[in-house]
Amino acid sequence: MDLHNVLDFPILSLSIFLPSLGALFIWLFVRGDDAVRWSALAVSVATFLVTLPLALQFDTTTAHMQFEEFHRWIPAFNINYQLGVDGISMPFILLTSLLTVICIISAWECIRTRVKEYMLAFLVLETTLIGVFSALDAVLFYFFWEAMLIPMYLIIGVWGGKNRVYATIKFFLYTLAGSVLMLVALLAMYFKAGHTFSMLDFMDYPFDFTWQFWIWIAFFIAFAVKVPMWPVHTWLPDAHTEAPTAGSVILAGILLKMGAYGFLRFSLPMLPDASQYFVPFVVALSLIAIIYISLVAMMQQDMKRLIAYSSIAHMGFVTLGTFMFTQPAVEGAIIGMISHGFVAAALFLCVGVMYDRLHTREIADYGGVVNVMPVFAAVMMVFCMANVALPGASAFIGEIMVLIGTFDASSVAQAQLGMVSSKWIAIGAATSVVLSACYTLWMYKRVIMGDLTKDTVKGMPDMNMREFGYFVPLIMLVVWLGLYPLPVLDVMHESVAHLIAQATTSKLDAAAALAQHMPVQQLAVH
Amino acid sequence: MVALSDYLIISAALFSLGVIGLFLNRKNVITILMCIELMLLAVNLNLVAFSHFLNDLAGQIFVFFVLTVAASEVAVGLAILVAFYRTRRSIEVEDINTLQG
Amino acid sequence: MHETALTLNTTELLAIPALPLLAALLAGLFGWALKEKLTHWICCLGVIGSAILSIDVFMQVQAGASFYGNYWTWMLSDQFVVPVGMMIDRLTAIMMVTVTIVSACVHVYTIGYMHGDPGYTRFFSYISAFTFSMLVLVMGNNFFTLFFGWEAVGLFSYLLIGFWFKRESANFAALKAFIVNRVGDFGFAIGILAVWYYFGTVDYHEVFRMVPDFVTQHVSLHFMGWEVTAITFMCLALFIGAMGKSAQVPLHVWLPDSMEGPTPISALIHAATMVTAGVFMVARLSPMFEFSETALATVTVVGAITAWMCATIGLVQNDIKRVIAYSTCSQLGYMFVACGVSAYSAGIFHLMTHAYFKALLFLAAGSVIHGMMAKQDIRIMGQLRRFMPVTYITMLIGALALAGLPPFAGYWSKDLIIEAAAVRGMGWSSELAYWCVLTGVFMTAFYTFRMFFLTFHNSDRVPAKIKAHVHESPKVITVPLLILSVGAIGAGFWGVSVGLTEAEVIHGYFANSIFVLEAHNPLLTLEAAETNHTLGFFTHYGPLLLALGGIGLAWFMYFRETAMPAKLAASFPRVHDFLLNKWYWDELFDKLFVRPARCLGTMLWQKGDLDMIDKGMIHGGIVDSIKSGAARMRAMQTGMVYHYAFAMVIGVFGFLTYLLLKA
Amino acid sequence: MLESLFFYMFGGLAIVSAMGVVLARNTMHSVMFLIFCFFNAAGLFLMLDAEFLGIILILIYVGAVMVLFMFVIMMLEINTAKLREGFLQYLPTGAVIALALLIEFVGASRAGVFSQGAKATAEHFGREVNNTMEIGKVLYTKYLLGFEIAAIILLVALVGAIVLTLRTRKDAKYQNISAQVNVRKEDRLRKVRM
Amino acid sequence: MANVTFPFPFPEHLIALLPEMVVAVMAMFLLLFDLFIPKERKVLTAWLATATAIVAGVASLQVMGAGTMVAFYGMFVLDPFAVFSKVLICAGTALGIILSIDYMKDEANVGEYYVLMLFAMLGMMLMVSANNFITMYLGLELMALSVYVLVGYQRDTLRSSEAALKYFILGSLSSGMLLYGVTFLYGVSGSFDFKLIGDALADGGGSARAATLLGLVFVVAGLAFKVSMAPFHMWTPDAYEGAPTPITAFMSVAPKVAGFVIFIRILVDALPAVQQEAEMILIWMAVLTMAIGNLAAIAQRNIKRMLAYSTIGHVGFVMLGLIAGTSEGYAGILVYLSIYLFMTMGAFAIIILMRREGIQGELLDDFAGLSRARPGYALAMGLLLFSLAGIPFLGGFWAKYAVFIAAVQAGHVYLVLYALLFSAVGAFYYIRVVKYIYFDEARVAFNFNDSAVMQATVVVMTLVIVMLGLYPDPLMGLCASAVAGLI
Repeated sequence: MDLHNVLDFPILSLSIFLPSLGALFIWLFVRGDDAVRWSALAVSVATFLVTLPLALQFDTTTAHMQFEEFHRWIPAFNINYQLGVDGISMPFILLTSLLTVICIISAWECIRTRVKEYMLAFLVLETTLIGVFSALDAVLFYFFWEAMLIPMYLIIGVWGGKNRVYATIKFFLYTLAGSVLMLVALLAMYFKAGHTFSMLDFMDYPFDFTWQFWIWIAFFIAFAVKVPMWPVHTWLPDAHTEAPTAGSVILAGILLKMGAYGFLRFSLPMLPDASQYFVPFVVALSLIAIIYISLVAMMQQDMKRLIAYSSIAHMGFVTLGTFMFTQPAVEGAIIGMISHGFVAAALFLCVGVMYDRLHTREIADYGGVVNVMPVFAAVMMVFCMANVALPGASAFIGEIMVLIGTFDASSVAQAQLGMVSSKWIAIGAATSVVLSACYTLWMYKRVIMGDLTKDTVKGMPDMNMREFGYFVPLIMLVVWLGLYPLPVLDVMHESVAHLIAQATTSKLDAAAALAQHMPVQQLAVH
Repeated sequence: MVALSDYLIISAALFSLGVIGLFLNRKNVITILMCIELMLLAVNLNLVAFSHFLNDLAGQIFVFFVLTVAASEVAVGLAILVAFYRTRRSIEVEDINTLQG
Repeated sequence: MHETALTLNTTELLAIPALPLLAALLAGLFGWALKEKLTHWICCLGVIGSAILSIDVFMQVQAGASFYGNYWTWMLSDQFVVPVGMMIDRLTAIMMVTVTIVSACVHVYTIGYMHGDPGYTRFFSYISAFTFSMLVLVMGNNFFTLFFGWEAVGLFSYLLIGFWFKRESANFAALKAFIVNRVGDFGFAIGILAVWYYFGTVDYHEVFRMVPDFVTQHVSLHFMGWEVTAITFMCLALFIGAMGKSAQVPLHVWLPDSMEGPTPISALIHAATMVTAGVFMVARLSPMFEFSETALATVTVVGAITAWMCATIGLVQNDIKRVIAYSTCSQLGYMFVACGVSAYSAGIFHLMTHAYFKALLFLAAGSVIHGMMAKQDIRIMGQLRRFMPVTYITMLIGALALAGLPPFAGYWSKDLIIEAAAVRGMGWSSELAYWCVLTGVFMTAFYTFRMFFLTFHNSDRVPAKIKAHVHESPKVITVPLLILSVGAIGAGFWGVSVGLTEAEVIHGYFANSIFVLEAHNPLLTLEAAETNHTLGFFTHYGPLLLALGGIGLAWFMYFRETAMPAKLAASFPRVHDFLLNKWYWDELFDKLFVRPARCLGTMLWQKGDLDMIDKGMIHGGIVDSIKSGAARMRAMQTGMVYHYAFAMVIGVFGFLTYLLLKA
Repeated sequence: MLESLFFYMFGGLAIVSAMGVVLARNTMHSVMFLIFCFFNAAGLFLMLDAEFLGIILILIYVGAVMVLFMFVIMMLEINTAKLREGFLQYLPTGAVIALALLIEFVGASRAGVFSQGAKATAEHFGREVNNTMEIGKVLYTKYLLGFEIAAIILLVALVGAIVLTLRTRKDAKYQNISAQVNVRKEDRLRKVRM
Repeated sequence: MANVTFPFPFPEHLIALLPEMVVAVMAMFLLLFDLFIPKERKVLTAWLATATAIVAGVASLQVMGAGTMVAFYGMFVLDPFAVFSKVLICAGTALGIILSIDYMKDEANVGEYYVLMLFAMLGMMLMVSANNFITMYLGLELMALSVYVLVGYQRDTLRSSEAALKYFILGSLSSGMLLYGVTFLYGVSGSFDFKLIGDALADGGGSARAATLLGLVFVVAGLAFKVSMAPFHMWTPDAYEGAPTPITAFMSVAPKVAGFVIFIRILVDALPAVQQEAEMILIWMAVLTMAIGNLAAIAQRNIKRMLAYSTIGHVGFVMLGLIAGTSEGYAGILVYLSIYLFMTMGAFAIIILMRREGIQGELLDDFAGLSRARPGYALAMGLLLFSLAGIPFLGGFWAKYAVFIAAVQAGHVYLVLYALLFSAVGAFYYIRVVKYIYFDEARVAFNFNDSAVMQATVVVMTLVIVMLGLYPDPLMGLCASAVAGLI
């Protein structure tokens, strides 16, 4: 096998396992809360540094997988340890390693109980997340995808809020129930595609329409739960609300992206015809996510719940863009995800900063925070404005590109939409311009603005340097990505173009040809 | 000339009676044990009948083993019964009810 | 990058927005360290420098220079390319000058006005950043830079309205302003999408070049049986954006509320610059609007209605800043009418003159408020001329300019608009516009002088406590007033002298920057009419007479017979209430949008998410059935050994029967 | 003819006594019925030329197993059992199921090879064959493994039965003879100063 | 094969029987030996019994090299399949004994306890090597009788004797059914030998089809009872709850291995002709088993009882391998059972540890706050539970994977879907235990004494599960080769 790896070094493996090895080391050898904190930070920073070459050495001129690794893992089922990244997955790996660092810093003081377990959970979680984004073998992908549940379950359940048990069990079961369907689909594809689990092989194999149809549905349920899309989104507000700050950060920053990444990696290239067939369905759900969820978000009384709903709404843009099959839309969706990774993460951090001081998330318990925390108010304003997708913030790039791509949807997407022009869909989605402003700024007004009337709020000290420290890079990233997204876009161009070519090329002719050569089905579904 | 099926029918009747006795019994556990003996008797009758009509000794050998095992079972079963009686002071079928759900 | 023969210096151009930006960043990030003095020096110098450079650029542009160029690529994906660049022509230059000069005045004025405010450095940072945003808005060479500036000014407007964050009303006004602006931006965004979709580019030059061809292709959109041509769709969508930013009916509701911000802001943003962005946009996009009669008519009608309606509301308001705010809405309506009737240069002319005199009025009002210990109600003022003579004089100049009396700036531009509307002849829309703006003149004059008389003349109603405090404002406040007074007087003459009143395309000032179809050009008609003396007397002098009449009535009611207004209000209570309550727009919006949205949100949340999905589907459907299944399974395990045996027997019986029946 | 007569006698009595086992109220009666049933079954075994098995059925079952039953019944004093109301309540369902099962058994028993197939018409074992000897021959050669396992099973039953029932009662009073014999004066006698 | 005669004392046959002989001899030796050691040193018996189990396992491996051996006139077969399962059984028994050492040390007659475990193991070993219904029946009864006694070993507690009584009654019923079925198969085929029955039934039972089907149903029912397939599962929760905890652990593993192995052997050798019918029954049973096991477990408060239901649920998943009826499916079953063995033993080891001053430690509440008091055990239990739930990087995932993929290959996609949905339902009760361990505050102090043996057991089981989760290939290869010659 010809591996495309400019570094000649298993950098992806290192990125994946460094956090876990670090966790093991900390578990075995590090004692004392502060030592644990520092060593966890060191491990996460090291991981971030290890992932940097992925970006620096990335070849933007090709859609081919890069930094590939291949080892036989379970030959009996032809399951391989196959890794590689392209322009679609690489940014997420960096996002993960960066956000993990921020998560660990953010937990510095607010996590006082079971510090070690907390840090270990985050490091293990990082392993699984990077694994998801770099796996090229479907079982390996699933392996990481599911393994993620364990640390996340503990993070929400142990360090979460009052209602944490309900939230975390809901989260666990929702996602598990969703993803078991994916496993069935993978197993079925394994036999259909000739005993292979390689995702690249799946992309090449011409599945006929019936197959695509059912497998698409199975994948869809798994991914839709994760994204989450209406109506399987209700785990998210609960999970976000109850999770500790860093848990929400990673949940919003990375976990939600896994679903959309799944669409990009599985549904679109492997099942192009079914993906096209389901365009109206996904579009409808996305619009519901944007409008319905925004309205719901507006009425929330709990800050984290509000941001959680806003996340769902933003992910609506992502799914919308993904299923438009145009380059701006798909790239917009990816940029949107990255941006959301920063912005939602930062907003959760903001809530966390306030929560650490007052131990409540109720909007009504705050008011006039700006009087005592001016710096914090300014920081939060930046992220609120980013959440509103103001130009200059990263979210704007994502949203406008999705809208552009939707307005000018590809002919295949438009063909599926039939009577409804994609223009009207773009217009529907653009209502987010107003709605996001309504819920975000209304919250900001109620929490931050106003006179100091509550005694509890009066005692809130402004951010300390550590807190300020993790907002600074986020602000810089949001603004950088908002003003100069080209480096990130460059990374994607080839891969996305390739993806769109895959997604818009029907597999049915090839499937028919194959069926003529191989009249006997390898696997009968009954 | 008594046909094989006649023996089998007798045996089937015995087996059915054993089964009926087993689950319709609302008396004590000893009766249940006896019903099991009835079932095993039916099995043995079957085996002997087949052995006879197949002209094959294996069936009879099996009966030999079944008898041995059945005797052992009775010994163990009655021992368990006695142990149960000692703690529960009853061997009414309906009194075997602490474990449920 | 293509450049015209006489190009401008790139560095100089970049410095114009960069100076305020730099100042804003310094003030914003390091204001705590720089302290007040250094901060205001930095910001003032930044903006003044920018103003000087703008004037320099303006001179060069006068001399025929222009600039067009891209600096970097903002977004790029497949065919979708968004560069960031500048386009400097006469339209841009005049905007730049107006913005920077007014801004510079406001900066200086702020030093005095905001003295001692705890948010002093923050304020400077905001207004400098605002200046930067406005400059980006006007200097950009494509729709996205326009949008960037557009949104950025919205942001700073939001921040500045809510500047006094302790005030609940200020916070509410800020939120309202932002959201209403966002409604406009929604339209704007769609407009941009459409532009990109139909032209494949967002660059002004490219788009404008393609428009004539595009129009001949008769591309149209269909939606549920409703057909609209693409160009109209684009123009209308973009115009919605303009309506939001320039406070046109029905999106005007935010502007009067925005008076919650400090007065310098009202002057800078809500009178002189930001709110005129819509007008600027329509003028900038004249090559598109010109090809859509429907869009032009819409612009005209919306402008006309706003002009008239806001004037009526202004008649009865009692807050000194609100009166001026409604006059701003109304004047913006005038500008749109000008654009709608294709007299863009008249619109821009009025924009410019209005910027000076309205900033002047606001700053003067601010001076009054400053003197009155932050009281804004004109019912408790009176006879202030004795205490603050400079303010009095400058305010009078501003009021005369607004009322449209010669030779003040307002006269020239407003008169031109009314005449243009009169001669345009585009059917009922221009007729309506004409009558609206004409009657508007009367009302404008009336309410301006009502405010003026009540403040500076009439009886002395100032409460004793405040009276002890009333004094003339310091130099930092009065000097900008004087400077702006010069503008309020001279801008009209200057405009006439450089040809702003003349037909653009033929020999007017905006030769290359504004496009007017010959058939549309009312200024051309006017010129022809003037040379042929076919313009009627009333058309010519009507506005002036009406303005005088308005002033006269105000004089009568608020100078002579001061008891009359109350009587009048009492005899027409409904009309008075209707006007006082601003035509009940807020209440209407509350009923139409705010409440339904909140109800819907609550309903979707409680009924949809919690009841239907969580309780119904997840808990009621899945979890409950699993729970009841679990309970049933548990109940089946009775603990009775005969039940267990029975289950086994049933099992074998069932399977045996099943197999025998199948066999 | 005689064969049929004996068959019906043994068979009929076996079934009747089996019903007696199930229906008798007195547990001891049930045991008696079961013993009678075993005798009849042994008769059937003899008719099928399985003398050895017929004999050990009586020897082992009647002689040992059923006696064990009786021991237990007498030990636990549970001769008469109440007939609980549940019996009648469940009787119809149970009876229907059992009857249906019986019908299926009978159907299976009467079907196919057993009545006229080649295998079923095989000759009886010859009269000259000594059933016990034949069984012995194969039991210790071909079925040696089974025989050994059966032995172990018996051992397990033995061990198991003892383990479960053997106990030293804490409330019973035992004499320790050697202790009584070896007692010394000091152990029993205590001098008390009056 | 069956008719080949060998001169006595057929040494090679004894070699095939070597592991069993070791066990039998050692068990009897220990029975006597135990009488001579004082009560406080009974642990010696336990260690000797453990050693016996281990030696038997190693001995099984030793005889594997010879390939497939048929001994004792076809009564006994030794093939890789049998060897693999014997190793599993020995491992399960050894672990069961180790878990018992602390738990049973205060019981009377504890020496016989270990002997009986060895006898049970012997029964299972014979069972998996059975090539004939006679051997199978005897092995099965040897196992069953020993286990009946073991379940009722705490004879002074009502729970234990009640459990034994129920298990005994139903077990006898099931062996009666099994025998009744066997008689019909014998009647139709004229033999008890699996292969010969298979040959004789090649036409699907011919004219005696009804009798054949009757035989099939009853044999399947009898075996289904041993592996707790619904509706023959009902003894399981009661027996599991009442039995001494180490026996519960032992029962939920070793007899299941033996049961499934013999199930496979009978299906493959004796009943291939009625494969389709068997499949139909199995599908229905699997559907019931998965539903009952996973649902009823949710309603439990007692963890032993919960794990009993969870065993039923797992049996339902394992059945997919049977239903697939391919060598992949059977290999999958072995994979599943091997991994399940370690998971269950590890989990039970921790449950046994929970018995502490004043409480049984069997209620879910008793686990509350374990993570604060004993983070190591908490982590181990957490991992084992997640593994039982089938979450990756732990062995349980591959266990499910192995049978599911076989079932999918055989075309039972919907069944797999059904199984996966129930595995998601099942995950709930596992993670609920994690909830008690990690999220709740302790109510009762964790003042238990953990011996080094128990610690080591827990650590080893957990490590094995993690390692198998990360690199299951060796195990999968082993299982695949174990079933290679089967079909």
